Amino acid sequence: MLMTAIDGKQVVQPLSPPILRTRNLTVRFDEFPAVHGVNLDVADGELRVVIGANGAGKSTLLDLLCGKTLPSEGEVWLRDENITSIGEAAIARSGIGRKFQTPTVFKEMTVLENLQVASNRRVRVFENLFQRISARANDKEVAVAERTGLLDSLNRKASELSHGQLQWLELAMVLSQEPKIILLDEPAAGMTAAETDKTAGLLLDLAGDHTVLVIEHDMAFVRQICRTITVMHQGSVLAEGTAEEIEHNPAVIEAYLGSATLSHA
Amino acid sequence: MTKQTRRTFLKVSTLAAAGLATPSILRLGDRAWAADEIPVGIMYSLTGTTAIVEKSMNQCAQMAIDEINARGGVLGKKLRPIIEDPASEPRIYGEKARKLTIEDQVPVIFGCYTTASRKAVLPVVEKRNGLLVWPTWYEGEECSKNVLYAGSAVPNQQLENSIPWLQKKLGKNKLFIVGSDYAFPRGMAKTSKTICQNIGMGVVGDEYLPLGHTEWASMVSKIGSSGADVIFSNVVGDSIVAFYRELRNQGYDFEKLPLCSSTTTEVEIKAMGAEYALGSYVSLPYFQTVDTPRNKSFVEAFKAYAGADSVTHAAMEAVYTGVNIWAMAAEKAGDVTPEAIVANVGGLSFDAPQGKITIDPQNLHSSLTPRIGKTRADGLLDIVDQYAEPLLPLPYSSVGETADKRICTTAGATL
Amino acid sequence: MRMMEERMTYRTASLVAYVAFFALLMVLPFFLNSFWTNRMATYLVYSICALGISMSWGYAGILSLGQGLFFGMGAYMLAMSLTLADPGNNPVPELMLLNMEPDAVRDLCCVTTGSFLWIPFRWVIVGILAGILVPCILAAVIGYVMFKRRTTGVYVSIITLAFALIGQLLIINNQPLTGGFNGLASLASLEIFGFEFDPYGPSIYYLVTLTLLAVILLARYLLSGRVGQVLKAIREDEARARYLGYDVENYKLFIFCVSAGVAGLAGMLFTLTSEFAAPSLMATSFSISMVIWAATGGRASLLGACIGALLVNFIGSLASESATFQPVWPIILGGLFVFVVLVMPNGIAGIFKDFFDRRSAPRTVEGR
Amino acid sequence: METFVIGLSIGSILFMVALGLAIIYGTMKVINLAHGEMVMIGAYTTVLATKHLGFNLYLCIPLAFLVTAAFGYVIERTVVRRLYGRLLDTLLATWGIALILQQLIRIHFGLGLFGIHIDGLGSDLQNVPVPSELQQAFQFLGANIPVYRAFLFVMALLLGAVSWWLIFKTRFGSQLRAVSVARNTASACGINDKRVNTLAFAYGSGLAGIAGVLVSGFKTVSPDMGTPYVVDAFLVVVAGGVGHLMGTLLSAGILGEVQSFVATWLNDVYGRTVLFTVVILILLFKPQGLFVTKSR
Repeated sequence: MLMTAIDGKQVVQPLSPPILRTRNLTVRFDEFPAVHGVNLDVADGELRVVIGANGAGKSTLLDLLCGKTLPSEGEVWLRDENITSIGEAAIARSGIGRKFQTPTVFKEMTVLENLQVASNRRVRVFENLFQRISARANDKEVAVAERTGLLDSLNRKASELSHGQLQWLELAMVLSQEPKIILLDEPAAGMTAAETDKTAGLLLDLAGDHTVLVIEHDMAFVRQICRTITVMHQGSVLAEGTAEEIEHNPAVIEAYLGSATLSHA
Repeated sequence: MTKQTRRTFLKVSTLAAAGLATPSILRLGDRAWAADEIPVGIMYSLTGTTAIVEKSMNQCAQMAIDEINARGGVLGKKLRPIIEDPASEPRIYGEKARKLTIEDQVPVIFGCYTTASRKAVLPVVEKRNGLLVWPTWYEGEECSKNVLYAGSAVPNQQLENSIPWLQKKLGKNKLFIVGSDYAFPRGMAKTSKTICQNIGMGVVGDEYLPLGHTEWASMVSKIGSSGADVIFSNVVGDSIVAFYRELRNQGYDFEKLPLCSSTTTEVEIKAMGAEYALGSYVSLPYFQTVDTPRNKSFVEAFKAYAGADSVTHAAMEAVYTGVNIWAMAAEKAGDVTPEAIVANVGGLSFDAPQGKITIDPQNLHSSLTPRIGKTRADGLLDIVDQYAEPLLPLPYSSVGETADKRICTTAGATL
Repeated sequence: MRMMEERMTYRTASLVAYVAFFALLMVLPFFLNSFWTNRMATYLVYSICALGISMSWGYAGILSLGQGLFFGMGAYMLAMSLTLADPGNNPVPELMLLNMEPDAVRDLCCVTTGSFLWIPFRWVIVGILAGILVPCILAAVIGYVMFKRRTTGVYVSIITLAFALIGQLLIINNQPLTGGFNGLASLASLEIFGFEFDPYGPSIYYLVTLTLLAVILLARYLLSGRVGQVLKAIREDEARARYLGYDVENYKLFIFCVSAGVAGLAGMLFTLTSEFAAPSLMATSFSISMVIWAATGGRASLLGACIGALLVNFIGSLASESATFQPVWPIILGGLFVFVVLVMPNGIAGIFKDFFDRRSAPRTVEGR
Repeated sequence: METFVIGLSIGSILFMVALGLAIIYGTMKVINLAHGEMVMIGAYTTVLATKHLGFNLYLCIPLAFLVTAAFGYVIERTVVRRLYGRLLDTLLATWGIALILQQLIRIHFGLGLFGIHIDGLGSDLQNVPVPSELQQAFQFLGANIPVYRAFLFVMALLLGAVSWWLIFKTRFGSQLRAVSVARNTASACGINDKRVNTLAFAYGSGLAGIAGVLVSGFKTVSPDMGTPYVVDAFLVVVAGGVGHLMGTLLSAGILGEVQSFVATWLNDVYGRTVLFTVVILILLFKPQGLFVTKSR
């Protein structure tokens, strides 16, 4: 990747055409711009980390990408398809999977059932009318479960899992969806150090086959997965670059001056 | 709990347990009645919205049966009442009528108060050969051979007297007809319009509100702005009270804008507070104030039976008439089967509290004496007009039936 | 794999329960007199109703308090056909003759305003089909606006309730067309290929029982498959299901319509056992009763819902026929609502399941 | 003009019933299907107090408030509290409570079973004497306006004002608002959210009780009189926007007027149909309520 400086701002120029693009993405809540004029280009197979202080608009950005929130202005493009406002389900079907900060899974269902629902690629009612479900996991489901360490828990109810396991389960569900782009909101939150390492490994592993967009607070974790970083501040993109570049970027330092949170937050 | 109430409570619960433990579901032989008893069904709602009126009808039916039993019963057998509570729901009326007719095999059901409930019972008695003795004044338009319409007035018996009277005696010429939204008020309105046409009286309004509706403000202001000088009300149930009160609250006065009702009995007047109905008219064949020795003894007997503060009213008097005339027909026929009763009841007369009533052999309805009452401060009504002779029932007067041109005959109705 | 074994036990036990239940139903008429045959048939109709509730509420979390609307529509559709089949209503129903203008033509086309709508119902098959389709279509329309706007939870309950109220008012208000408050009561018996169904005989009873069996099997097939799984997922977390690519609205709409169709079917059978259709079938209290039948038996259990409907109605009729229990029955019924919700949220079926399924840790409520 | 005044009075009653429901729903997200029964109990309190204690209508207002608030208190403590977070279940349980309350009135709180009857209870229709000064009508802008309807309107505004004061100017009110916006945060800040719930429920019920007193002045009092109010009142609450006092007030007014005008032009059936349709449309296209600006 080439880094060029234009007017003191660093812009990523991807080699391949970007798989995900946003143009002037803006949303206002009660006239307060939570996300403002964001232009984002994410290359195919990239692992992108978005950081920023609380209220910088990171989660809102993901909400806009996956359709949870409708933008007031601007567009989202997935390759050459405009996916702005086509609805959460359609966005998901076009290849974007989302993992939330607090794990959202189907609590009263078993792990296997959760995966079955997620991996099912027939989504219409009438396609499914005569579809039976197997009591056993198929190869694909076993593979995903193995990758996320849930193989022993396939028949347990999700409500019986630990918080860390729930995070893994949600990740497993997103993976079963086989999305082109994976949106992750603080995947390491609430995990032990060992689990965090494992997560980092998994993310690095995923990048390449998938495009991964991660929101993270934990700079140690960010350094661990260490790829391109986008810094958000007050709803806009403040800077983009590698971890090292970002840490020495004067604008970033200025924005975080006094709060001194960047390294810990 | 005092000792006494606890004992009562224990007794009650034991009885209840026994009552629950012995349902006669199994078809181990159909229910056999003691040879010296005739089971009869009594089916008036004891719960739900119409229970207010039907409870007193239930009591009156029981009183009439007790009186008959005290006189030695029917055909030398005692009548044994089987009481069911259809809870004011047509659905349950049907179910209970089935139980009485098919399981308990009663030859007659004294029951129903609203037409909706009668319609739900009709298929049961017609197809399973039962007999319903129906008490309430109603819209007519029915000609069943499994229903004895004893003591129940039909529109011509409430309207032929009253509407011309409003014109002649009160000098009113612009009638507003208002009713609850169902068949009775609509049937009444049709007959009223025919009569008005014949006597040259104007009808300035004909409006309905849903049953049980209690927000009458819009309707009352509509009446006010219609230019009507007299109101005819076919409003029933809870709505009556709300309607009268609204008239008062909007400042109307029955002396200036008279109101004649076909439905407001002593019960409703008591419920709304007599001051609100004071001076309004009612057209029915029976009032508690009918001044005959026969009625006085009936009122006394009922007060002794049901409590001193109870009132008698038209539907109740019809229940009393129905039980008695059924017993007379059974004696005459020497049999209690519905066919025997229907074949023999025509032409029978009974000296009812309201006067002599006779069952019409063609349509099984009753000749009754039309009366108009005016509400007084104590909640009873002064009789201001009454016919000298009973008037023939014409159940299809709303579609043009006359005494010479009958629609309902022994052969059924020909519309 | 102790867990697996226990599941198997529960599975076997529910299979046994199903078989026993239907075997009992099949032999029951041999022991019942005609009144109880008819009464049981009516209660089984209520079971079908509860089944419909269980499908939408228990499995998809959609609590409709307007189920009576669909039940009533089903009842009316068949009742219209049976009205026309009655010789007393030929060529025009008596109710229309009584409500027509004096000089109107005595033909269904134009005897009263809108009477032409009755014409297709001359063929009983139209009445039967309409009895299922009309509630379905009605549900589709109501459901479409509701679910597309992402209405959920109590809002759905109240909107359906309001729709049922409107339906009831409109039927009452259009007496010349619908029979108004008194409903339709002079009906012929249903005759198919020359076979006449007797409301008091085993024929209707078996018709109802077999319909119940068919509906329950169909529902089980549907809900144990992929659609059921997705619905369950939607019930658990609607948003999650959406981010997995499911069009949640369509699934909800589907089960809402199926549930309405089942209610319509039950309504038709009700017309057969009770020989009338009236607006009171659309009353709020009746709609809510249906919910409590399902809740008592177990909202998320099809068989449970059936048994709940039978039990509540059976005990109710016994109580109302005993003089001492009659005045307190509404209190018992009200108490049952509170008790079931507080103490046994999964109903009788929940207790049954807990018995076999002790290990499943904290008890949770399905289908909130 | 008369139609307008009628609409205003329909709206006033709607508002009084809905206000209590709005406070309860706003705080706890619970729909109390027994809310109509609170109206009924308020009305019966009036019947009994006028019959046995010689109270007049005005004196019954505080009494009925206390009685129904006590009922509300007990219901919240015994049932609603245990169902926290299970909204549909609460709906069913409160319907059960409604059934029980109705029947308790019918059987004289169970005394009827032992042959004891209290004058004023039972399944009969009851009525309440109205002070004569409320029974007249006066002229205003050429229209004939019943005093009672004007009284309803004044009472509705008064209750609205008192509730506004309570919610926005008192300590309890600020706790109430805190709980309704962010329950967990509020409770973490040391607010006893359960107590707030109970008091809100009791206060809301008390308001319905007052509505009951006022309704008893021009309608029949019977055990099932309350049932129709719940649905209407709930529709008012959602149409106005949950948790917005002013929205409730305005939507009650508007819906009252809609019903009144359509009823006058067509009939009450269509009045109600249009009312429901309007609310459903509002729900569908402005689910936040008519008078709420969209927020996160």
